[in-house]
Amino acid sequence: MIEFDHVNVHYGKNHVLHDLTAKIEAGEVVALIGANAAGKTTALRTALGLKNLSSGSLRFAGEDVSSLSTHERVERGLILVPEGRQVFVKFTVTENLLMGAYHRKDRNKVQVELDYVYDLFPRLLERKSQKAGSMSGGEQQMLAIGRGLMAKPKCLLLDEPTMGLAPIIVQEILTILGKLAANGMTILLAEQNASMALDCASRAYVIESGHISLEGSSESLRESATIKSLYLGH
Amino acid sequence: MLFEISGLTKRFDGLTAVSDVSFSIAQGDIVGIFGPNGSGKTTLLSLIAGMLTPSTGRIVWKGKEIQGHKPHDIAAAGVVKTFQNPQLFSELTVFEHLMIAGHLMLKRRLGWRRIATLFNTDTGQAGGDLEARAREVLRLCRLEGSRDQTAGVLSYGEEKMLGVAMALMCEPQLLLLDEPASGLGQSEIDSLEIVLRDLRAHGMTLCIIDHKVGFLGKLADRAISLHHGAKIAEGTPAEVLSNEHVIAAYLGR
Amino acid sequence: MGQLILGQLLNGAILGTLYGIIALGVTLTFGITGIVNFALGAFMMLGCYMAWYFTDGLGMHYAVAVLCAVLVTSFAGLIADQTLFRFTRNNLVNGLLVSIGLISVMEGAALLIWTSTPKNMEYVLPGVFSFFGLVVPKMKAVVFLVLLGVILATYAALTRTWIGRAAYAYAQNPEAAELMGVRTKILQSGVVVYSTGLAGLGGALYASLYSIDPTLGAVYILKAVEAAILAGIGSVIGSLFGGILLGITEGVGSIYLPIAFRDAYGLIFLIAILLFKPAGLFAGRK
Amino acid sequence: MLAALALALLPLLIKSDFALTILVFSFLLGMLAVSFNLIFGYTGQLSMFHAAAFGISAYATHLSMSLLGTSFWIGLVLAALLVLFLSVIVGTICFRFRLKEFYFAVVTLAFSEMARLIILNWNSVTNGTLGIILQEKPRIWLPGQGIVKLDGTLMWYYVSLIGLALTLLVCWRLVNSWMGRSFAAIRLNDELGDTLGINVFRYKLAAFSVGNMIAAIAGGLYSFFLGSIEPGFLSIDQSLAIVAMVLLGGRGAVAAPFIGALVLTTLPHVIHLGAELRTIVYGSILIFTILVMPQGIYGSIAALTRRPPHAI
Repeated sequence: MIEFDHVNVHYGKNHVLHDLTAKIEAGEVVALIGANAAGKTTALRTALGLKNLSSGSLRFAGEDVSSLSTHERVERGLILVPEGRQVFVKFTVTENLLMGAYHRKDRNKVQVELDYVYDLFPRLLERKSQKAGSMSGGEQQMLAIGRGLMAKPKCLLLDEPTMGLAPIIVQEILTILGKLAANGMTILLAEQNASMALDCASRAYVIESGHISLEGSSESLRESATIKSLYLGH
Repeated sequence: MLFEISGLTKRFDGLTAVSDVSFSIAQGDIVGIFGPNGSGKTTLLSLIAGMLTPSTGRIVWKGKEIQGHKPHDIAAAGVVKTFQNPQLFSELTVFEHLMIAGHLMLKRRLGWRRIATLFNTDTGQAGGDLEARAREVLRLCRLEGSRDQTAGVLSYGEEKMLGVAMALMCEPQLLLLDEPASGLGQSEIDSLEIVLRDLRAHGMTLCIIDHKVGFLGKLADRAISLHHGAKIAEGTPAEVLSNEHVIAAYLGR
Repeated sequence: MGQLILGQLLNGAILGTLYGIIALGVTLTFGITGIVNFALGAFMMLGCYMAWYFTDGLGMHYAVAVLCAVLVTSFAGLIADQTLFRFTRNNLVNGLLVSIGLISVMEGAALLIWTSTPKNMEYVLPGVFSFFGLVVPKMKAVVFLVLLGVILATYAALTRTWIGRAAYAYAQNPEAAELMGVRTKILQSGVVVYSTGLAGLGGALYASLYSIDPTLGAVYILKAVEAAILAGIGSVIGSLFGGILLGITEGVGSIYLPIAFRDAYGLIFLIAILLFKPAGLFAGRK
Repeated sequence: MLAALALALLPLLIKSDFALTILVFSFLLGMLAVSFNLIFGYTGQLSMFHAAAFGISAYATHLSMSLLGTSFWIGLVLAALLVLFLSVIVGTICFRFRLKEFYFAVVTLAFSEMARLIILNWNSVTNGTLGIILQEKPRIWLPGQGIVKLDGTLMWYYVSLIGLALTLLVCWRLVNSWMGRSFAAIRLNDELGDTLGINVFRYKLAAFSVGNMIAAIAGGLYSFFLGSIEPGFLSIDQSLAIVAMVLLGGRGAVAAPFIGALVLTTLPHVIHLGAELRTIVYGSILIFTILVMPQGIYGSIAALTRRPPHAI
């Protein structure tokens, strides 16, 4: 579905992604695990064209999208739920969700998706006329995911969806991700929290200082020493 | 006690980022504060450094309350903070960064007499001291090789090290480091560790925050763990690491 | 005395909608492109001359002339955007200076073409409404209603339509809007052009009320910036109220204080607002 | 140094009074541009108060002479002190409230517009729109000749050259000192400067006040060389002309804005254009400089010779 092929990215002279190669098949849930500033967010931003790649290529649904602009990638169904939620704080919940469907040709017929999202996140339905800026971090995260779903994504990229959230909310979000996966959604999940990410995903890549240092199935990675040292320093 | 905070709380509308945190730091200690992302660590440092004003609580430095003071006053009092993402003066060279950061040195040495140096090309002993200090800091932080490079061409590791170097030019008595190791490769982390140990050997007091436990676990004398803005554990690093609340906070169970 | 005050209130309100329509352009451009387009005053001046030229020179019906003037101004705005403003997005100081340079060019050109002699248009719509002893020229009432209508329609479009919502979303969080598939470049250019069109409309209508000269834009852009800041930059309805508030203050103020200082009221407002309520009077509203 | 010597000897070569007059204006406007660059280029604050400082001082110098009976030079010092006082008030208001970029520009513009409105309407003192014709000439002491009237282009040439030289010296000393480093810190990253112990408010105010005082001295000299004062000295156009000089000359070196002042003062005299065309040319130069040559003439030449344009 989505394929990073020897992607290199620079911020000025800083080389932040080195030869990143990764592939996610349709219907898979894949995790991208790494510490702060390891390059996860850059990888996702590059996928959406918010950051230009210096070399390499990016394929989505069989098409080379490296040179397409962000809105063209969004129109093809590549949707990012960004780090830190980034909801439209002055919009109500419903207005935020509608913005998610902005690029769709059938954007005036979104009641089905709206019902679906409200069904997934009953908390959002309770607050549908509330301004997003006045909601808690967990609710904003749900809103951001819901907004992503309104776009009818072919592939959903999630950037640290559980960062800074209370464990009970994290559980709730994980349950939702599980439901989405069960429905056959292709998901790339960037996470610092390796253990959580590995529970969700069937496969994972570990990224360190812009390099993919490890990849494999979740079971095999769970036992790996790298993962342990990355988090607890043992 | 050199430094003490009690009941420190910071609320942003709707969100309590730091919640009733109290701890103290003794002269010469390295204190590690860790917690996962979003646990309030950076907010805590910003409160100490004066970039944010606490909602309630006290920050006491050498017996004086400093909460709510301006950042430059707090820096002048000897409490200096680095930034997690290096903040630099993009157009300037490494050495120029250090000379700017030497501002407080000149101020301490010369006081208002530094005005006179504006009319007189010779800054005298203080100017010499400043350059000598800059050279020493360059050596200490292993930046001698990039002395005359502009900030834009530095690697991420060098940028972060330059942040530490600038803080050192301020002659801090308490150095607050915001995730100094994040984003660094292993060899850079190793040399950072050596630099920080060096500083401790020179008698500096350090307070370091990090979301990773590994690097800080070896370095710190004492550790404090934050979760959702509140202190959940305090003790030696080994004690804190084996604390069940801490493990739960990290592994999300 | 009461009549005098009422009269000045009314006059101030009419002038205020003129400030308001330019202020709306200032607010929109700033919200979407991150620059303050000082040249909107010059575009207003262009709108004035175009309306005058199409009616007086080409003998068009005034309503058609206004429409053509708006089109010409918008087209000029498009050219300015593509050749100049495109390169200063989100660079406030450069955008400010480029727009100031553009003022010199446009004013100089206007002086060359139309000279500094003020132009007057034949009364387009003569006659007055009078009620309760108050006399309002019909044309002033029309101008007031048209401008009010356009500002309210813009507000409605921003809140009710997809493109309006996209613009407002972009102003809140550009990157998130881009992630929703908003075509950011087109949106930015569109807003620059729309705001020049608004300024052109203000100018074209202005031409039917007052005599016009090439330097009139300077006063109006200053007042518009004052009105926009007064309301809080980013507030669409606020720019209308800010404009009217400023117009009324000037009108009523000039009854009691020397008329020479009428330009100072806005400045005093401006300083007070920026110091004590920097988000503006209408902060938090759209 | 070489350039200074060349300028000092220039009148031996150029006998043309016309050319010397242009140079005097360039020197005086150069003082204005160089001092503005201290605030704008080095400290990063887009002040719109510079023309006001220039104009207020021109009026104040004259009023000090006519109302208080002081000599020109005492009047000039009093005017500079008045401007210092106003700068501290305006600067304190702006910087205490942390006004930046556009908001700082707008509020300083508002203050200078108010100053202009006062001068424009205070007819009994300032003669309103018509301005004031200045008949008196400042007196200076010359070795061997005693106290003489400052008269004739040649004498003005040296007085204004010394004014410019002193301005350059002061700005150069400031910029290359610890204070200049603080200015750079404020311009490039004031938050970082703050955490490094730099009192951002104090140094912004210092740059603003020093810059305005130099503008004040330039204003007093300029009006007496010109022989008249009018409210246009304080106009927005004058502020913009200063910005244009600095942008065209360059922000990267102390003397660079003088290049801009020289070019923009000379240009209208070399190429004869109507007032309208001149406005168009000015505007085009401003746009061209920002979009194509943001480093100005000096910066572009420096880039060619590979010298770094910003050594703090």
